[in-house]
Amino acid sequence: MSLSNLFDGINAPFLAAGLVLYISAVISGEWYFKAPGERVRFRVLVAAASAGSIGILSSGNWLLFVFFLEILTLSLWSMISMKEPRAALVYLLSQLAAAGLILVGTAGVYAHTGSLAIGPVPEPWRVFFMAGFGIKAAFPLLHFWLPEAHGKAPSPASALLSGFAVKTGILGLIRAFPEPFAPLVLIGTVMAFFGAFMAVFPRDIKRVLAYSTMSHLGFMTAAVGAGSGEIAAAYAFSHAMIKGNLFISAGIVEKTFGTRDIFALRGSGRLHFAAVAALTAGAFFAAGLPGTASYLLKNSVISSLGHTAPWWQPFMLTAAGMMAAGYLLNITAPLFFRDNSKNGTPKHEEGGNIIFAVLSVTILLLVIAADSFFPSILHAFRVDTGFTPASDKLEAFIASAAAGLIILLARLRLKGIPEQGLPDIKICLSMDEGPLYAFNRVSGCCHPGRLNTFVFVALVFLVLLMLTL
Amino acid sequence: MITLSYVTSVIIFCIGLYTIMARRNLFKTVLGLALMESAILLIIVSSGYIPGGVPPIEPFMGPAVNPLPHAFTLTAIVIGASDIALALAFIIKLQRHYRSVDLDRIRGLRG
Amino acid sequence: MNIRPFLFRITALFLCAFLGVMLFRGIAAMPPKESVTGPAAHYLERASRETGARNVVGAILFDYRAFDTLGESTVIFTAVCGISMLFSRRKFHRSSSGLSFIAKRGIGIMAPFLIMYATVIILFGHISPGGGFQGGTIFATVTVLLCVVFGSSFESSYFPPKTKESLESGGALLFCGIGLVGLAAGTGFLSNLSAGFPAGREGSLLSAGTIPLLNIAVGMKVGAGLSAIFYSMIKMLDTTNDYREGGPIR
Amino acid sequence: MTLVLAIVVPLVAAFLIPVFHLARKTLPVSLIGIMGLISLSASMAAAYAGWFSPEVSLLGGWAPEIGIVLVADRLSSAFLLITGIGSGAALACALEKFGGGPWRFYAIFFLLLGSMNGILLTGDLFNLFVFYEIFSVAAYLLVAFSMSWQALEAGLKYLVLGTIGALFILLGTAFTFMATGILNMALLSEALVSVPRETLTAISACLVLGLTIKTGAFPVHFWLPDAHSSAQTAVSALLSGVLVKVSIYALMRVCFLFFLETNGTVFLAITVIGSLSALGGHLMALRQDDIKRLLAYSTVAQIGYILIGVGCASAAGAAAAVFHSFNHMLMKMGLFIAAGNVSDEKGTREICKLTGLWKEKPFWVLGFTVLSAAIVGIPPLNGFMSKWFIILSSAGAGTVIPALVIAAGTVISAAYYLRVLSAFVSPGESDQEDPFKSSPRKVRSKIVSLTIVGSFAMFCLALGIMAFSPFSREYFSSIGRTAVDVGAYVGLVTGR
Repeated sequence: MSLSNLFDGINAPFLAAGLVLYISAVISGEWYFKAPGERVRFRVLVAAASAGSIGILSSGNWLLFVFFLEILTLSLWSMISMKEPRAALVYLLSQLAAAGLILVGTAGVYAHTGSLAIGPVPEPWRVFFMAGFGIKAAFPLLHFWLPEAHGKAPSPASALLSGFAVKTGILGLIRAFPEPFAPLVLIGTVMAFFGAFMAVFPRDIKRVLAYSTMSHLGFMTAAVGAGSGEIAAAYAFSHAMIKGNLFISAGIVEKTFGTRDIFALRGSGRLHFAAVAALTAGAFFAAGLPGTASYLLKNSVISSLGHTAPWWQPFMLTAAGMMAAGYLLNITAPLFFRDNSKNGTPKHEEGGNIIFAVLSVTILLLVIAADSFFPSILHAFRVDTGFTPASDKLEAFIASAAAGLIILLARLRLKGIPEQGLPDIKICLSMDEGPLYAFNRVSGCCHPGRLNTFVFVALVFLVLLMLTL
Repeated sequence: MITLSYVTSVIIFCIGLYTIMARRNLFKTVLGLALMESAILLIIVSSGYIPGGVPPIEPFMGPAVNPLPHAFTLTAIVIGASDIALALAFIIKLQRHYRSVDLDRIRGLRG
Repeated sequence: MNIRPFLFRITALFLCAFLGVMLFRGIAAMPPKESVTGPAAHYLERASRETGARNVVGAILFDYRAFDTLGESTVIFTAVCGISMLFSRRKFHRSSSGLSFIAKRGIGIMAPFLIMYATVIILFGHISPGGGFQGGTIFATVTVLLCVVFGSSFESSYFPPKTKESLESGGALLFCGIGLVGLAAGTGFLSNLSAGFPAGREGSLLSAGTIPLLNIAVGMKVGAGLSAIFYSMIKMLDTTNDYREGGPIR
Repeated sequence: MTLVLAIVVPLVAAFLIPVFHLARKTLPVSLIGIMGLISLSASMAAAYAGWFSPEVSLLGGWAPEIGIVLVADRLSSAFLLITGIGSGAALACALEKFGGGPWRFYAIFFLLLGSMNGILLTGDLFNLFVFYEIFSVAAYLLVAFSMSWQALEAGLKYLVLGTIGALFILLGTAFTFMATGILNMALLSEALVSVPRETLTAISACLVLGLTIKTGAFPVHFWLPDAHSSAQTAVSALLSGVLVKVSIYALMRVCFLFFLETNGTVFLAITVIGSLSALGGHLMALRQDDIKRLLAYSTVAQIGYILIGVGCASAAGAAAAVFHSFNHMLMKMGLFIAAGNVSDEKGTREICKLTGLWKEKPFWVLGFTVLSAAIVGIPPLNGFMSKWFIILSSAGAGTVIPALVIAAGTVISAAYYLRVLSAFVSPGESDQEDPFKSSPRKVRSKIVSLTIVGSFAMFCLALGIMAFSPFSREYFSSIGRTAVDVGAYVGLVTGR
């Protein structure tokens, strides 16, 4: 294991993000978990997760990378299962599958090149790395675990998940595909738009944030595909800060008012401003308004695609960026501007939460400091690509208009949407009962308990052997 | 001439195998096992045959047949006998529980 | 119509036929043998000199490949041990009174001759066709006949199960002991003449070193073992009508 | 000289037990313990001798061409170590559970021990068959030892299928003998080159089928879940941990010696069997409600992993297979002992009823957790490393599908082991007061079994970390090189 990777240009933003996130997760965990047993368990798990993260960032070969990825997975699984065992199971299984795929790819690379060192992946094994890191980074159709796990985990764990764990997928992609790789750009653009679109509908704050994470991961994937890993790393840092802030403050809101449903939270901001202030501030920065780090980085990603990219790729990315403003408005505006006289006052607890609100705002300030205002201080984290937004194109305008239209329509529809939002991937997850049941029936026939059937199978097997050997 | 012996033994082997699959009576299953084993022993003994051979007991009155298959056969007979005895013992014990020696009924363990 | 079992059987039949054809092709592909080759030629040529036994099969079984014989008699030991384990919880209640007087008398006259025959086959195993297995089996046949004709309680009073057990273990231990003598002599487990056992005059009863001794050991084991198996089973069948699952009903 | 003692000493112990029984009805535990120690030290001596200087012992002083030889090289020694450790643990558990009462059980146990050493050491094909028969008969009897109807049915099915397997091994041996006239495995590996194609097909199909049935791989696995789940705890552990490995040794030895140069398709077939077995075993385990049956199907899947390693037909694959065999012995024996004890005390083997165990017996649950994490393949434990080695050798052999099967197997096995664990840690029924519920059975505390489970779990952790060091990897890869180096084996036996 070499520690040399820890401080190079790609890993350093991840390391910084990890440091801030783990510290803030520990502090907010102290407040979030009430029972002493849970508190101790969470502390131990955070320690394990941070050990795994350091391992991931410092490892110089793929095997150790997977090794530490699994440690991180396990500790996060354990954190999620403190609240939602079923979502945790989905998370664990998907991550194990991802690790297995990467392991197979690693073995292939070793057989191909005779070296395990982290680096560009030769051709026939790329698909395994794409699939493996694709699950980690929640590529479309491989993202089934993300809304479940992020939405249902305890908030500090969600912050770690969204802030660091999914970024390991991006890190792996950066390492495995340092050269421009067109399929990743395609996947990234689709993913950014798809995540943003899905984020418009749910009523659960954390579910919105989860889909928002997916959308941002799409931006990063597009940057990786365009061959500019530095932009992806910087984006990952900024996004980690913002999402850490948002999830922790969503936890504050949830603990204070006892619910995460936007409809039930209408008007709560008026009653108890401190609880929702952090969330609102975070949403402001996440929305990518001009002047924030997100704005700069989104435009860097779009411009990094270059002029050879098909016209619809910047278009979709711009639309996704615009929609971010919309869906974040969806979850923050009702906190202030809706009257909740019909539903009665949401319950709320006093005390403690202000400190944590301040904490998360501090994290946020760090983002701004790092990315926008003080480039000379934290220059290592910053990428200077020149400010060449794609917004001078016509399609940027059309994209913004289209995004606005979508949000407008969605806002009109929001009233009639059931609690979980649109029929998203969750339906597919519940459909697994059907195939599983059918499979159960079929595999029951695999062991009928009848002796002559056993002998018959053995005979068929022998005949097959005779024919092939 | 020896080919006929091989053909016979292969046929007996297949009959034994078919018996195990087609018959539901456990005793017939054991019978099938015994048939298969006899067929294999027949193949082994036949393989020692030399045209015009005599028994391998000194003094030889001509070219002796291969004695090694005989030794194997003796060993394998005893082994097969113990197997079959054990199978019968199991069936007797099982018959106490199921009150039947029908294969289709003795399938408490499945799935 | 129930077509599935029929289809199953037809498929099984075809598969069996196919298997047979493949197996026969395997046999037919081998060149026909005109003479004995390999180690067997060595045995035929030198067995009487190297082991002192006239019966080459006996020489193979009890000298060249005596380890196989040890393993094979251990299989019987295991089976006997297991079968008596399986039937151990049944108490012996009553036995059939046997066959008619004529049969009893006839067997009574024949039994000593049968036992003598078995003994001869065991003891002359290295000179003539025969040996420990064959003699032991005949010995077991005697006990089976006694059991059938006189009833199992009579048989068990003449040859108590404990005697059989100790005979069997004794035979196995004798076999191992002879083998260990060879090991102690430094010529390898179960070595015969090279370990210093006397070769004797070829063709006489006391010849061929350990082979007669091993014959006796195997005869003890096989005879006692097979009769113990039969006794265990017949004991079970005798009590069949008295027992249902879970205890006696009267 | 020590090699033959590894076989004869346990057999003599087995022959002596009835004699002792005549003198005394219940044998003292210490006597059986001493016998076990002597037998195990004999086999360890053989393993030691074989590891450091490959050894051949000629039985009866006859040359390898005409007599029987015993051969101990590194492959045999590794498996001798596996069987030695596993049998010792099983014997300790059995002694704790049964005491000295069932003397026939111990006699059969020692016969099994002797025959396993025989299979591992013999260099003669027919002798292999003979020892295989002792081994199988003893195994059938151990399965049926508890005499419940499940055990008897499982025993009968095991017997019929096992006998068919043995008959096919015998048929393959007969064909080999007919084609070449010799039975020494080293000489056969040279002689088989000149055998006609059709005969070689029959030989390889018969031997592979026979050994696969004995191994319990997927398409012919039927006896395995029945037998492993119906037997007593100690016996299940022995069956799953040790007996299966002995069959795998036989498969490895026979295939590497006979078919490496003559019929390479055999290894492709083994890879296919292994992949099917891994997939089928895991999927069948997913639908089990009975904890021991679940573990048994998991064994089928792990056999698949090992066979994938064997099917690579390379030194790396063989080494990975041996490493995984060793790991599986540790993990599955520990799991069976833990599950058996826990379900004995609860009086049920249904997973959904095994609740509240975390409060009642935390150490058992902890041991079970570590071992199941190891078998799933969670990083710091040995299961991950052996899985990685198998994937590596599979990719090195140019086939990715088995590696993908292993990756999928990880996910499925995590799903079903988590189901068991979540049942263990969920709150038990005993929290509610139920006057009609019978009081839990008083069971003696099982310190020895617990120690075995705990030490196996520690072993898993230690091996997982050790596998990173190049030194220990060199040890394991030397086993693999021995396994595929046919020339060295032939030279060792013939003295050329």
